[in-house]
Amino acid sequence: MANALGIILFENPSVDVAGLTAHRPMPALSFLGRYRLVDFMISNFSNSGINHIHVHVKEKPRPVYEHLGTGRHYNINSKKGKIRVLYGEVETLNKVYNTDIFSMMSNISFLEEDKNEYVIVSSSYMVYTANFEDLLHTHIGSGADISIISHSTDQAKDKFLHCDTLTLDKDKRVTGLGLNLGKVKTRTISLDTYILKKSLLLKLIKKGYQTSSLYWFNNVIRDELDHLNIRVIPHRGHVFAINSLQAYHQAHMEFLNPVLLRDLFNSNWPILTRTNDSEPTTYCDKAIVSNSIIANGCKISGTVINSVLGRGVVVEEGAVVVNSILLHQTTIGPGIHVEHVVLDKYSSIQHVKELKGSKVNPLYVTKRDSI
Amino acid sequence: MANALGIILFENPSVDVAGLTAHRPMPALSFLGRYRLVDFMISNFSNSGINHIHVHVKEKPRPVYEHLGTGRHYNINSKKGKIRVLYGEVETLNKVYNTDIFSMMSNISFLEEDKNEYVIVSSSYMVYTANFEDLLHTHIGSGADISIISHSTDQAKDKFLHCDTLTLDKDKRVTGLGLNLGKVKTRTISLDTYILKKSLLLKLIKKGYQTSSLYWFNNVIRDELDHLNIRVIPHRGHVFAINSLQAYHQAHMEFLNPVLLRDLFNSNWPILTRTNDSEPTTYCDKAIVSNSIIANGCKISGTVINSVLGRGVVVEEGAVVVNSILLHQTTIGPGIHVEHVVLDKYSSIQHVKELKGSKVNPLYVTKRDSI
Amino acid sequence: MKKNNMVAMILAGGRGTRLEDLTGKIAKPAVHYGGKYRIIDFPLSNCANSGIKIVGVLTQYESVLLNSYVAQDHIWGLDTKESGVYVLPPREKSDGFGLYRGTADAITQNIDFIDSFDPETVLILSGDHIYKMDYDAMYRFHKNNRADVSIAVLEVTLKEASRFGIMNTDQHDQIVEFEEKPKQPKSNLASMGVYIFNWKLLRKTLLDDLTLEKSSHDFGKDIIPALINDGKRLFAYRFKGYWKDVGTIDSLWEANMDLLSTRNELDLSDPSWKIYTQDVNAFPQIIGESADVKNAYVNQGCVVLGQVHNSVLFTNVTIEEGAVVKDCVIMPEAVIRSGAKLERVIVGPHSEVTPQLSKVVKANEPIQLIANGGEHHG
Amino acid sequence: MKKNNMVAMILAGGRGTRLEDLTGKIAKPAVHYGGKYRIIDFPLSNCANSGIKIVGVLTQYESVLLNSYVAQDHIWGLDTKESGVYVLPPREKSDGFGLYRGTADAITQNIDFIDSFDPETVLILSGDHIYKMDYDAMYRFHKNNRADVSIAVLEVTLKEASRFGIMNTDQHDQIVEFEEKPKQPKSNLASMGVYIFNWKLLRKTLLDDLTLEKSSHDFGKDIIPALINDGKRLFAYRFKGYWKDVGTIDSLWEANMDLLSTRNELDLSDPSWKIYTQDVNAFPQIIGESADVKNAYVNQGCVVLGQVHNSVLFTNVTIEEGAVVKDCVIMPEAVIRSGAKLERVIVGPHSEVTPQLSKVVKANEPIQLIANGGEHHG
Repeated sequence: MANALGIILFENPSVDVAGLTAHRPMPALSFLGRYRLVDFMISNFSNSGINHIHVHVKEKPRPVYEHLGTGRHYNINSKKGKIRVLYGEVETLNKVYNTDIFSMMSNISFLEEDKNEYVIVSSSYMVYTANFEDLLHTHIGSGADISIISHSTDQAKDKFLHCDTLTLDKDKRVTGLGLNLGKVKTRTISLDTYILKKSLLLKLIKKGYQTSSLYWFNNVIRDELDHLNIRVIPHRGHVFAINSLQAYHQAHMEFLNPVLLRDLFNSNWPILTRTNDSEPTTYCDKAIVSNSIIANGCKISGTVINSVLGRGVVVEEGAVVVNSILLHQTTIGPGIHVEHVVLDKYSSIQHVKELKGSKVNPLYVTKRDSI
Repeated sequence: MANALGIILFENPSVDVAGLTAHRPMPALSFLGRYRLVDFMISNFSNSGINHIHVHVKEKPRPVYEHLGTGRHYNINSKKGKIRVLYGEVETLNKVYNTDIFSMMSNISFLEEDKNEYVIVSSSYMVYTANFEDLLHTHIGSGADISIISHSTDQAKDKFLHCDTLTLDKDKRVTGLGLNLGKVKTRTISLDTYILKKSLLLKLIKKGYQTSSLYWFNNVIRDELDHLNIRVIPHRGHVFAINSLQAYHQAHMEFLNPVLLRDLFNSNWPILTRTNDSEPTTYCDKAIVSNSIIANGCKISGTVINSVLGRGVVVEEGAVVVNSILLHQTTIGPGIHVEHVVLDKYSSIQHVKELKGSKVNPLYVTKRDSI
Repeated sequence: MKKNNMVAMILAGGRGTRLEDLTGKIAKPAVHYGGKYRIIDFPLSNCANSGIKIVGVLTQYESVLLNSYVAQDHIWGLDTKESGVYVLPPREKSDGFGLYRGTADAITQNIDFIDSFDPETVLILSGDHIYKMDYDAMYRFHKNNRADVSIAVLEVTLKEASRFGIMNTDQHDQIVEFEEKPKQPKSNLASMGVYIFNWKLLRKTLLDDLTLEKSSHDFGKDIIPALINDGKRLFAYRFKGYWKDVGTIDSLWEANMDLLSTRNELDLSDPSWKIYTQDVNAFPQIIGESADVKNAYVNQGCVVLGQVHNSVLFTNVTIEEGAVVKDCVIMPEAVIRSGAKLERVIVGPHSEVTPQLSKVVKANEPIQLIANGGEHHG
Repeated sequence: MKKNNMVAMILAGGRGTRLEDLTGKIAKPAVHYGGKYRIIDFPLSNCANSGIKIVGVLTQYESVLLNSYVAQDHIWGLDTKESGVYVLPPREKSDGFGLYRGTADAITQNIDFIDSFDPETVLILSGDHIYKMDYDAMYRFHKNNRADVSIAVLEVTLKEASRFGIMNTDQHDQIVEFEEKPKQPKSNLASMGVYIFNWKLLRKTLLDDLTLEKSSHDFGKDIIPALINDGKRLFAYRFKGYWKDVGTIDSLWEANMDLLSTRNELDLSDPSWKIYTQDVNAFPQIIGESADVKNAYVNQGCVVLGQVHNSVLFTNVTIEEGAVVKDCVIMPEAVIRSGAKLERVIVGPHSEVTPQLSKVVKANEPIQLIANGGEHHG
């Protein structure tokens, strides 16, 4: 068991997955047909033996509460551990003041009462797998005050746009914190994941809150670069930053690579989620399905290529679905052709014959829409 | 199994239990040491075979979510039934617009999707026990469009202040809806509990929402008195309207009557709540306890008379507690005398020697206070 | 304790020897069915959906897996404060260990268990039938008829009737005679082995039966005829819908194939009557570029790279590129290797089918079983 | 399946015959203790608090109540996706029904169960000891010593030592000799019956032991000595704190009285190591106007109108006005009627004590039991 509290902060305002995050908070966002984004970080925590978790929610907490429940499905012993959803103990005058620092500050007693020596501060929009028990050991061994989990990429022009970038000195100490504007190919990206002592986190929250009521946690970190020993721990493996509709669509398309899938869905590192008790998926006589990820409860009579289908999706005869993401309980009517489309829950395409977005601009259809 | 959805609306702004409701929403308010107010209505629903329940929360939903959990402890089968906490799907511009009608309106899809034919609309601040399966049969048999559960009292000068009063014609049809200002002794009080068809509720919500964005559900009912057949079903048994600090204190003091206790804690009608796994209570050598209700986990070395103690309360040697309500994890230091006091959670009296309120004005000590 | 309307007792002690190696290590009610379920999920989900709170499961043979499976009562939401699934294997008594000597004896040996809930009625079920049924509706039927016993019946053809226990009824569906597998059936109402008894009456009848030396302690053979003879009010409750007893490899295969039929009567997609089952770790199903999946029922965790026609694939099955699967039932965690060809075969859990194990069964021959894996916990 | 570090197996088959009528209908680990608990809550809560996920409970005698109690794994939070409490009574085998012939045999008969979780280590516990212990700390001790076996030991007086299995150790606490109830003890380290074994080694040792005709298949008598003889690395893990074996009416009474002591070592109020137990419906305790409660440990649901001194009252006990209870242990749902007087008595669950049943036991006489109620489910 790792001696750490896991914290999942909400994302800062630069993260915006179009209509998807207007209908629900980021942790509850559907991903890969049967998951929600938060499943990945909570599975990381649970599989690492961390059973005390704080999930901060900016708005609309209901779907997060309902999805997380008692934590039973995440292997969190509900008597000994606890997933706590923290939301709105104190009201802000204006949304702009609802920063992650403010949220931690207004729930500070839960942090103070926690018995763990360390905290892992993370975010739900960064999707990756990591053993935090190992990372915690690395952190303790390094002597750093704070470790930031980092990811080196040479695709920074296309990916991780608007994510924090890190400048390092020779000793892997962080000397600068910037923003990836897509101008340089090679970057060290911050995974918005920090390992530190709880006592230090408490100090930083209070300091940040006093400094400015508009401060976010990464602002506080930047202020401390000269004062504290802040280092990186490089992360190996795939990382997806789901901070825009394009990134959301792109991540799904990348997952259609079988090698990547095998890497991520490793039976020793289960991605845990809540079951919906859906029946298996039915492929009809005329179904043509290729290179796709499909959740349970679907009925497929048409063609599905390079796509991801959520629970209970119906693709009727003659319909063609290509390079698209259909969230749960959506329907594609007979003969309809959709391409590069993201369909939000319960929406139904029955009347337009063709609906096409592009790789750079996937088309988003809103929740419960009928077109 | 009753064919009804149970709805618990939040209380209107006239209900205010001093500091107690500033720290938590009404459903999560501690009651009788080990309960929270909402336990009574949810137990009524569950014991009546109602396993689909909507609980509307005005603000600070966390304690309600955490207390209700999956509903396991209320005997709600989590696969077949569901307790849904409904909160803030749509934001209001101003708190004053956050009426019960607005809350139902912004969560209308959950209501529309529910399969039950009837609804029972209730509130958590009205404490009573009732078999809603029987009341539903009575409602159906009466041919009324809406039944309001009512309570006749001849103590309306002291009790049920600011509650809705009902004027009836000879046939028990409701002809008027007023407010108990304590001027008349005998009154028929509305228990803020309505039985009607779901289809009618949907119509009334939409109508009320269109009429005024400041309308509450009882405003809508009042408007319909002439148009619909609205009747009362009298409730037999004890009723407590917890709508002020005085009423809260008074209800606790009345519960110290053994006859009333036996009536309410009937083993065929369990009041269900979440366990906290506290150890039993320890009475020390010098303890003097009389006519009191005590939760588990207390340590009593002093004197406790006519009082209600929540979980984990400590009464040290020489302390005297009279006519008081000590919420959980509070401490009364050695030699200290408190009388007619309501102590909120985690507060501690260590320095003042004496703390006295009165029956009409009980003294409230705020959460985590130390005096 | 609060009175429960009805306690359900599921007879789940069948050895299911005709299911061959599939039940070598597990009891029949735990056998996999329908892509993700086990057979006993059906009576248990029916109980949950019917509002029943207390379920006793009477197990007998090599049943560690079955016992620990049904003990996870949260699967069916039966883990509330006052509900539960209770596993009831035969107990050590002061006079040594007992076995259940018949369906009725299994209940007799657990009279103390049932008494402790003080129920008005007891529902007796079988653990190895596939069907969706509202026992609460049957309970209301029972009450409305002021019945002593209600027996769920299925209308079968007169030809089939000789394979069942047959209820002969009057015009009000009151049972006047019971015949076990009659050669000349007088009615087409076959007992489904689903009974509601008034507990006081059943209790007395069971204790009386215990003293009868010649009794086989069986509901159909002994208890029901005795109650009819005693002039009790027994009623036949007509059930409409899909019902299947899966006692053989062929019927297990057929029951799975029924799910692929366009007139799939069982309809597992109805959100108001879900069948609940263990939530096994699995990613969504992955259909590869080379896959050809048609007329198939596929569960999560499957990776399909080969050809799958007219088949049911259970959790975490892998069909490698170049494998051909037709008219098959492939149970959880099985792997069909590249080059293997299967037709009209059931592949057992955790089995591996290499090209050498290819098996193509002709249409008029009995379904074959390949089982070279084992069953696991959890 | 993901590897679990350690599977716990609780030996809970004790008949507890010395507990007289208290165990007439229930197994010893299910006996009530401490106002609201059952004895087996202690090892189970310790497991939950130590992060153990899989617990097997080996039951034997008349254990329906025990079986159904521990099967409610949510009580200890052990109902997560990959955790569970598995009830393991003796099973019907192809060669008929078995019984557990000894502590080691109980494990041997469940090798298949343990194997299915593929654990690295197995923790063996007893179901009838009262103590709080962090098995995860013991596991770290086991790993740090690169031990094959670790045995938790208690430091007792040399006088007491002859009642225990005694570990003779070297200066590093490695065990060099084991003596069962030695007349001349060489050490004061008594085995608590808590073992961590590397599973591969234990598995082999158990299978070897099975073939030994003279073996009693017992951990203390057979397995541990054999491993020492084989030169394996066995270490004694020193436990500090409260530990009690409640095998007799007197020791059960004493253990309850320990909770009233000012130096109550067990400390059930520690929020970081709670003992979890079934959540029974009960209102808060009510202390009436006429009550006199001093030096008492009282659980919810009690109604006290009489005198209660130096006693432990369990859930839903009623002490009527005018009743006098001193130095007593009153188990759940018992009623002490007006005018009854009790001293140094244990009153069993659901019992009713009228004035006629008054019993005052002198200080030097053994504690007496009044049990005229029964045990119930749920």
